[in-house]
Amino acid sequence: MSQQIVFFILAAITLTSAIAVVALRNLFHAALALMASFLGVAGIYILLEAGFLGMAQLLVYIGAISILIIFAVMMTRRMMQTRETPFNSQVVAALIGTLLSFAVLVVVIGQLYPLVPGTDTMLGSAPAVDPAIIENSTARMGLSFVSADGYVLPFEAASVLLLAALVGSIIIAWPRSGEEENL
Amino acid sequence: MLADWQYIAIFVALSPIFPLAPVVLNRLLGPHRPNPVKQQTYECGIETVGDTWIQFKIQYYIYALVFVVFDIEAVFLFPIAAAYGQLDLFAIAATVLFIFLLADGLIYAWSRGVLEWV
Amino acid sequence: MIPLSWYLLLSAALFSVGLFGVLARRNAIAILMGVELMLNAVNINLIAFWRYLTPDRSVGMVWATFVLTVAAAEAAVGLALIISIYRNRDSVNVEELDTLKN
Amino acid sequence: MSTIIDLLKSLLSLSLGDFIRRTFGTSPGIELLIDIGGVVILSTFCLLIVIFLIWLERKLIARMQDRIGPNRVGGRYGALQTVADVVKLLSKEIIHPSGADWISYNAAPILTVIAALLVWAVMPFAPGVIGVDLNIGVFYVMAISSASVMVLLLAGWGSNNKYALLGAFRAVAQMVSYEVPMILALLVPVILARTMSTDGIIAAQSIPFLLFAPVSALIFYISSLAETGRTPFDLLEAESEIVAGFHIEYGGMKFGMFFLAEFVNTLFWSGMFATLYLGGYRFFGLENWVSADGYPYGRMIGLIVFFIKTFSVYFVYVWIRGTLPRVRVDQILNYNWKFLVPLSLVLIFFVALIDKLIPAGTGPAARMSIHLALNLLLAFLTLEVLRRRGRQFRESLSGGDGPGGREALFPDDDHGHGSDAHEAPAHDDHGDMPLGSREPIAVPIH
Repeated sequence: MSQQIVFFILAAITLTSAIAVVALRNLFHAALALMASFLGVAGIYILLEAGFLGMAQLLVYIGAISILIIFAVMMTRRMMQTRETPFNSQVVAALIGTLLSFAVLVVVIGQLYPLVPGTDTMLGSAPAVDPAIIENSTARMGLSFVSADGYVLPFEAASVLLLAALVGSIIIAWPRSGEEENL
Repeated sequence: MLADWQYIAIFVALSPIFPLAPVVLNRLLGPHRPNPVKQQTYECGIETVGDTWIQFKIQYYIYALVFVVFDIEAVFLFPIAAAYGQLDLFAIAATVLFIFLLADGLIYAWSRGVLEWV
Repeated sequence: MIPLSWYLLLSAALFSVGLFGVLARRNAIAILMGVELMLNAVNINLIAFWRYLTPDRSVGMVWATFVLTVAAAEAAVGLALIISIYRNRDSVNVEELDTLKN
Repeated sequence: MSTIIDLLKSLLSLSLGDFIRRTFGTSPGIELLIDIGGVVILSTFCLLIVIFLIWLERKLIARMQDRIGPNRVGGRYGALQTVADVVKLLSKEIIHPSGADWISYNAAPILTVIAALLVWAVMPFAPGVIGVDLNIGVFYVMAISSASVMVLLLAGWGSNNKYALLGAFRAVAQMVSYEVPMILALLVPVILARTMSTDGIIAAQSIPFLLFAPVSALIFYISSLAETGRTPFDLLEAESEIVAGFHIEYGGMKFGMFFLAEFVNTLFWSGMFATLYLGGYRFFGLENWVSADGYPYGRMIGLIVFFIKTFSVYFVYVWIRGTLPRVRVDQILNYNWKFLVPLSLVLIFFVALIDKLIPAGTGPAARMSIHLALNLLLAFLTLEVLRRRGRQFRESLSGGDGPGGREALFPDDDHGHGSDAHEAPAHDDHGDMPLGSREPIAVPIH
């Protein structure tokens, strides 16, 4: 019962701030709302007993990506003073399309999984597992990153991706020599 | 596991009280007579010229960028470190390769000169 | 006592909000924020399925971490592009960035 | 009567929770109350000890600078000086700068204190005296302190002030940079203990990790200095450059909240250093002493030991502040990216490799010796590289031959012309030279 209350609070935080992200004209406020949304999602992870990923969400999304976004907002800030609508010309079509796709998703989920809580129906509540399994899930994940029958290839690919992202961003963002830095 | 986080949840719920109490107390105890001059932003006595949200160097973005990469690295390395007892030499080699690839990024940034503060 | 479908519904809603942001915003940074929301929705799904179906294996958490990585890389490169475009064209409004049309 | 004695004994043995469970039975409601009580006690402790910390720091700094420090309010030792300051802050007018962003401006001081308090949840004070022993404790600390960096941007942006925004940007760049070596240094205790739980790391320290990994400890300490924004890394404030940094527009208790968070954080990192590298509350097993009637009095010993260690580390913070001048912003960032980060990468590389190569049955002392030897070797090599680089740098400045070094070091120095300056009159346009003179005024270098 208390878990359900917590779930609804977190879902409300996540969705309200997500809507604020797409609706607010002031980009700085939108970035703040984005952070609140990330926080809500981190709470959802913790509710799903993935505490490590909840904290990783905090570390990466709020501690790093949000800072990148806010820096970018500051650097392109002249845009923020426009009084015009934050939406582009296809806003109505986007709204209809989004609502339609959401409706389809709801119907599909409703068909596949029970919507009411209950232990008797399958997936009506989180299956009980040995606490040790949850307790060791972080170390197990670490092990599977680097074991040969695990995910060592995606793991190394992730580091190559990060390297490429770093090098690429520096090449793109760094002003070429001679170019006047007019930021 | 979830019981552990119950404490954190209570902490998060209660902790705003502790900073809010003094701030609200200050609001109640302190005087409140605002006037336009008092509310001017501080700029060493002269009036603010131009708009405040001036723009900043690309440098800040680059530092944040390198930080993001190492932050992700932490997300990978901490679970591996927690599982250190069960790792074999192959796993260590994979981790070392991972760190080495990211160090490459740092070396690139260094040699490119983007880490120089100008 | 939370059924799996609630998490999936939350994720679907978050995904839709993000999708709307991507489709309807003018500012490129706002579009990127929408993409981040969609990636978060994906992660909720991954972790919910991990917890409900395979809690004794690490596959869900592992891929959630990879999504996190991709999100960070995407944000880094995307924002670098936006800053670069802004420097050259003085705008981050996607409706004005139509160089390829001409 | 026996209940009161039980209560007193429980208080003395820091096992109030057990007392409540004994007296009122166990139920989820009681557990919830115990948790709430724990949160309140922990937070109140953190807030109140700041009053003492500020007084202590002022006294210590004063002694280091050959002053007396607070000596009026509350007796000879000025013991109530901070209380008077708090009262002063409480009676200040709250001023809202014009054009400030209401939400960010007001949320920032609150959030910074929340973040500073939340990290204490995993601090082990004594055996069993810990908010909650998360199995990802160290990662939790990093996540919270990393997320708290955002607060600076909130404060800087919300204030509608150039100095505040500039200060916030600088502060974020600095804190974000120093988080990298800190994360990498923290990996070393985690590898050595094979767990991220703070209590588990203490349990693994039959020999303090300071002896296993002095280089990691040093990197962690330096990064924590920068994270809390203390001298020599107090660029966030830099009174002489950007007036006060991101909290320039804050007054009264809102400013007080930033101040408070800074001290709480400093104490926290001291405690974390004691926990991760000095063995925390461990004191030759005495901390686990349980009396015959079942009260774990050893916890009190553990608590005292923990605070002795923590305050020793804290004293070094104050000592550094009393000793070192502030460094420049480019020096801060270069020092981090070109020294600390590469060094910690190499360190983590070697520690991960060596600890695996040590056979499983090795005793802690032998293991410690191998790690210590590795660390000393690494420190020696680092110093050697630095020495070579320094010599190269000096030689490149002096152009290879002899005493021209000073001129190259100070190219704008009007008086420092060396021997080869006669052939190349590069400073013709200097104002203090006789017009048309081909011969620079030769003032010998002393």
